[in-house]
Amino acid sequence: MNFVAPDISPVIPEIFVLSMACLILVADLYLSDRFRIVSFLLAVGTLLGAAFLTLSDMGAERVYTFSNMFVDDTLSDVLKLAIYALVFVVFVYSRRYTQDRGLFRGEYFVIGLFGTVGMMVMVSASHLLTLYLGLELLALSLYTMVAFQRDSATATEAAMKYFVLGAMASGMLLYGMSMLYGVTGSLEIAVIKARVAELGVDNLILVFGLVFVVVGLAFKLGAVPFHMWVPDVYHGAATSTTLYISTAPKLAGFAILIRLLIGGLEDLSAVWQDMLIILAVLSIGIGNLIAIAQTNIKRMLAYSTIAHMGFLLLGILSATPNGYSSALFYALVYAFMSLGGFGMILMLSRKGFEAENLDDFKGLNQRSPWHAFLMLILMFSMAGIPPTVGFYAKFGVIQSLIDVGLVWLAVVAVLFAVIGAFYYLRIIKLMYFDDPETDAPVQATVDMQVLLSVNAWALILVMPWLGSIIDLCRRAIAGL
Amino acid sequence: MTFELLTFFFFSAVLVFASAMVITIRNPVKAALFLVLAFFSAACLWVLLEAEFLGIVLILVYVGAVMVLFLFVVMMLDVNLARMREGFGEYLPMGAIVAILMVAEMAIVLGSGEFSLANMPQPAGHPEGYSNTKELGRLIYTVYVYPFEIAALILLVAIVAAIALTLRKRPNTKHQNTAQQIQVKRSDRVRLVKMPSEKKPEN
Amino acid sequence: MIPLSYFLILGAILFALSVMGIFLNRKNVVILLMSIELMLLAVNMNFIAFSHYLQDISGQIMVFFILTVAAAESAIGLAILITLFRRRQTINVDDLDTLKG
Amino acid sequence: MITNMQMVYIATPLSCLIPAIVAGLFGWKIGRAMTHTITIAGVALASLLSLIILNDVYSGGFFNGVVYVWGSSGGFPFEIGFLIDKLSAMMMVVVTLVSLMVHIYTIGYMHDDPGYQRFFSYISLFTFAMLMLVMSNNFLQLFFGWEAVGLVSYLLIGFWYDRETAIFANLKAFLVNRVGDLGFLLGIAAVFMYFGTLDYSAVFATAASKQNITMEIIPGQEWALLTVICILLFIGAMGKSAQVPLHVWLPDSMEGPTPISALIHAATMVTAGIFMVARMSPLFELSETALNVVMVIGSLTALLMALVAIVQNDIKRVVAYSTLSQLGYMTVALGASAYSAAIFHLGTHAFFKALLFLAAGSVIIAMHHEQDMRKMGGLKNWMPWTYITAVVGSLALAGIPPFSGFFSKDAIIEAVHASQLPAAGFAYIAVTAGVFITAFYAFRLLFMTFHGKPRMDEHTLRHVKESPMTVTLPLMLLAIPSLGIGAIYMEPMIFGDFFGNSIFVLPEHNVLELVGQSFEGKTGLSLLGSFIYHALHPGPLWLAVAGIVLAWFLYIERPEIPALIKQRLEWIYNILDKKYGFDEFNQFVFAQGARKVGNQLWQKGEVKVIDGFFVNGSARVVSLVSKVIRHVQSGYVYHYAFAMIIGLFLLLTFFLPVKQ
Repeated sequence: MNFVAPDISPVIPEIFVLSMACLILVADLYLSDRFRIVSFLLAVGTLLGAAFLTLSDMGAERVYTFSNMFVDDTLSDVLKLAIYALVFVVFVYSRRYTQDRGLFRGEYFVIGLFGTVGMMVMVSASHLLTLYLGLELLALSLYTMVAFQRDSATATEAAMKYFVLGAMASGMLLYGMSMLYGVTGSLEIAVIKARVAELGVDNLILVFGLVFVVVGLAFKLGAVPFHMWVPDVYHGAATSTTLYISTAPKLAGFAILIRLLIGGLEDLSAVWQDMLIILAVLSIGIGNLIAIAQTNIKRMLAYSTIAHMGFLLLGILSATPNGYSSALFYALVYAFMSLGGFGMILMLSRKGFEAENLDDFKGLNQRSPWHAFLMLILMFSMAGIPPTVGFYAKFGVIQSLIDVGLVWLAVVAVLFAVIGAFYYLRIIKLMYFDDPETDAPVQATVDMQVLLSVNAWALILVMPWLGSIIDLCRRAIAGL
Repeated sequence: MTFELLTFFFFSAVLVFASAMVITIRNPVKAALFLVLAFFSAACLWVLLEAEFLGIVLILVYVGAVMVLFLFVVMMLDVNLARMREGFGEYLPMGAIVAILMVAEMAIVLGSGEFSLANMPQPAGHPEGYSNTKELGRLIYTVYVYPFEIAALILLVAIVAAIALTLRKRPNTKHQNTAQQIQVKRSDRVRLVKMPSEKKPEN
Repeated sequence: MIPLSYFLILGAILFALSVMGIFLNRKNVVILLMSIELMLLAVNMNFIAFSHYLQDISGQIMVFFILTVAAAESAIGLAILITLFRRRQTINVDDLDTLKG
Repeated sequence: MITNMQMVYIATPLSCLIPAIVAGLFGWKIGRAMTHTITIAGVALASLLSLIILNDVYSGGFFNGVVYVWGSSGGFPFEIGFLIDKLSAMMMVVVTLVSLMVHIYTIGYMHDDPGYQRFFSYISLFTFAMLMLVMSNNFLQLFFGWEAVGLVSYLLIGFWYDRETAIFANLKAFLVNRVGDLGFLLGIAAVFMYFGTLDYSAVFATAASKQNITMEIIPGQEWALLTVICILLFIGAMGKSAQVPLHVWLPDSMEGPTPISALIHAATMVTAGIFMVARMSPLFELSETALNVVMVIGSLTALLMALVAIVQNDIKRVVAYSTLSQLGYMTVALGASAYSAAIFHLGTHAFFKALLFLAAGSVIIAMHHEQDMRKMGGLKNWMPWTYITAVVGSLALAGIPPFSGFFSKDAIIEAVHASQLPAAGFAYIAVTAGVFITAFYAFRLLFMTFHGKPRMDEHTLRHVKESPMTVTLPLMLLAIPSLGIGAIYMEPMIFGDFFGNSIFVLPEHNVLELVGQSFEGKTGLSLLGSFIYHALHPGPLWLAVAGIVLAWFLYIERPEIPALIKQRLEWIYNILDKKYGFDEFNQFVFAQGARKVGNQLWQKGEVKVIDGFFVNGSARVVSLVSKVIRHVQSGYVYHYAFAMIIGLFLLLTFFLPVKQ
């Protein structure tokens, strides 16, 4: 068997990010604290460069390389671009916060970029092995980032919990993968798909493996009952880390869900549809219900994330291309809403003060009407109130459910969304109708102010381009 | 009962016993040692499955490195053993029931005939001159070069993470800084003090 | 002649044991980490058995990588454990309950 | 191709939106004068364009189509479409004209308020949203406008957010409307489910074919699809148009600035529900059950709320309850299939009620923000313009010819009389009695405020003076339509074919035609003449006059009697004063009950503000559930692991045997 050197051109963005991360790792050793900003700028620049590389190579057709282990298609391009954008904003948002808390270290950006590489690998995985390795690369980076705040008791506790449960979930996912391998005799997703089509829904072992795979994926997304790490980790970690965890990795999780369930096991959709119904209903229900009782806003947003992930699953479980594209759209919208939401918490935090309780939002309108309004947009969008883009995301998902006749599910989803609106609106009430507990001015760096404003306003002003974004999602799904 | 089957049963019995001990024994050091035993018997089973290289790697890497790391940490943390297993018995019945149900369910599925000898016979051995190690090596450096690179990256993350998380500068440790000692100047250490010469006390 | 299902059932037993280890163990985080190792061992057992019976070496390659990842994972797990211990002076699972609700 | 008229259609809402945005974002920079100039110019332009559109529609213009497509999802287009027909054109004129008056009035009324620019921005934004609601050609956009007007209304009720009561009123309005909106949304969802489209024309075209479809909501109970849809949509209308029992928010909303009460809570937003039902006439016509429900709810509102108005002493609240009652009249008309009468009353009411509100506002300014009528009196000497216009408004409200209210209200009463629906008998009694009560409270207000001896304190008395021109001018301008439009437009709008195809009435429900025929046959006079002639016979008009006389007797001639009556009939007075105890009922049943259960778990504190009304009752149950189930998240990692294991185990057990 002769070996032909693989075509590395589709992998250039990954190589670039990785090399830059290593460069920062080394360069950072020689920087004193005063010049730490250089690491930051390099990290931010890396993401811009990667975006440029991905954009310049954005072709319509699908390219496989590395013996079919790596795939470059529209979905991967779209998700990668979104991931760069999210991580970029995450770095910018967390700059002042991390500086104030002694977390502004080279390793922080290096690990962040390694995690980004992990996400890129996941997004482009077309082989169980690369999928698993990408997942682990991301997961290990995340565990580290959570534990990064070494002097915080909650952060280390959160890291430990996240680690144990995460490793357990990986184990379950791997167990499922081993079953898929045993039945189909291959680790390559395309081959698995072909074999599954032959074997059909009746194969007991396939369904058996599928359960484990679904459980592993559900953990990564944070769907009930595999969600319990989410609130603790979101709450315990430094807000900058929470911001990272709650945004880009969800897109990567969505990507592997698509790659595995749709790319590989679409012929089993009759089975996983029912599983996802259970998970989605539980997630939307429990997420929204428990969120109401929260007083810590990071925890509240964690439960809201769980509910959002339920909605995402609703889109997928309709098992139609429309459903997948609405789920993709939902995932993108969610990531940017979450970015803004946690960004707002970062903005209100000061040195020695964490704005993580709901009460810290009291009277924000009097302290800074502009920021209160940004938060209002974000909350409206999360609650799914028109004319924000969050409404369209929910609408699209529900639409796809009705298309396949799952009307009762749509009704349940709407009902819980209404319940969920309560806790988002409570924040608005706190901001507009209560008196502030402090008169400390809201201060943030200019870059953050601008990005956050753009971030929030985009949820409304993106309307005219909504059609083309939804079209892009469609094309991404069609190009699978 | 063939010799192969006998070996299988022996090692799997050891493996299951050792694993059960890992999760039930009170002393974490002993738990680690039982884990070593479990890995060892697993390695033997792997050799039985003609995965010689991995069997050896399991012993070398796992027993040789990872478990040593575990033991090291257990010793270093100096954990209070007395409290280690309180309340274990309370949850055991519940745990055991779920575990048994789960094993039963999994066994029913896995033993349902799909993987019986009739369906998947044991393959004939490899031809003379076949080397498991060589085959793996060939593939890992060619077809699987992309995962190989990612694995390297994962190890790098582990290194960076372990250092970033555990390295600390203790402010009160007393260690020597040779460079500083060599660079020292006379003026840093010696101070000349002018004093009036002592006078004889007058009585 | 050993049927493939024997190996798989062995894997299932190991898997269940490790899961129970995580559930039953309430005092020592180190045991949790060991249980995770056991779980990966169960998975590896499956892969190698399949690889043998399918006469397809990719299963063994998978195991090779899983071992690598597991080593990295335990390194990070232990690093987190150490930071936790330094902060709290305990690695008792029961004490890790400040985050809840 | 965009035609000239299409440009006009697009320009009308935009001419409100753009100034609203400019005023909202840059108001602090461009100053007060500039802010009101641009917003008023925008609304004036919009009114002009609306008049052009009305003119165009009257000469046969019609438009139904998409003007802008945002995108589409799953073949379902997200688009902005306009449906311009006689109904929407008429609504546009009413909305923009009243809004224009309110804009001008605001210059004077809000003169000293720090939130001046913000206020102008809000009311322009409101006008925009209302126009979008009226002009939409599909349910989605209707819902948009519906929510948007609601949003602005909450913003405005809570405009003085430093007042505790304003916040309370705001939350109340918000939560009560959620109940209505839920019904509305479900109605829209049902439409979409069964019709597969949200486009009006497509839905209406196929409505008749769905007449026999039934659905099972509770197993075993078959309900006609259209009835379910109509009732759900009507629940939405009940919330927005404040029908019993979802009316509780409207009186409280008077906490907002008076121009808002005039614009939103009297003239336009609250009539959105009426408009919606009229718009949906092709659906409602097909469900007699729904029409009966509508009629019963409407007549209850009309009668009960009028009674409450009698005992109110706050000048704005009297007007507010009269609004509720008049909305009830419109709803009754809808139930009787007299859609055009409802819309006609909507139009006349918009003008005279805005007039009354603004007059009340004028009085309030003069009285230094005192709203209690018991501390007023004799103001007609100081405030002649306000007085005269208030008289016009009151006469219109009481339904005395030739003021506009007479024509519209009498048409409704006649329509109900002619209706064959089972509920019509009750409704007829209610609306007829309502006429008497309406006249009574309208003139009670007038007499207590403007006649009799001044009852205010010395200081206030010395400073009483007529309001500035910016306040009185809108009053005078509004007085003109209150006086005139009834007689001019009655014949074409109610009995003629003014609304053409935009309103659909089944022949067997066409009560207005019946009424019209009965008049034409009777005398040799014209229809209008015979309508007035008919009114001179014993009937509602005399009841109204009797009401006025009674008010005069009780409040001018023998002012000591009301106190006596109050003493003698204390229990009735109490019932009315407590507004039938709706608030107390809500408070007691939903809030107190839940409080007793949850007291242990419930910490006092922030929730206090939003306690106390019934929507919150369900919220409390949810919160309680939430408080309990959050304990599942115990914090122990082994519990988390156990949850995962159980999850895995159950999934395995569920899915394996089934597929075997």
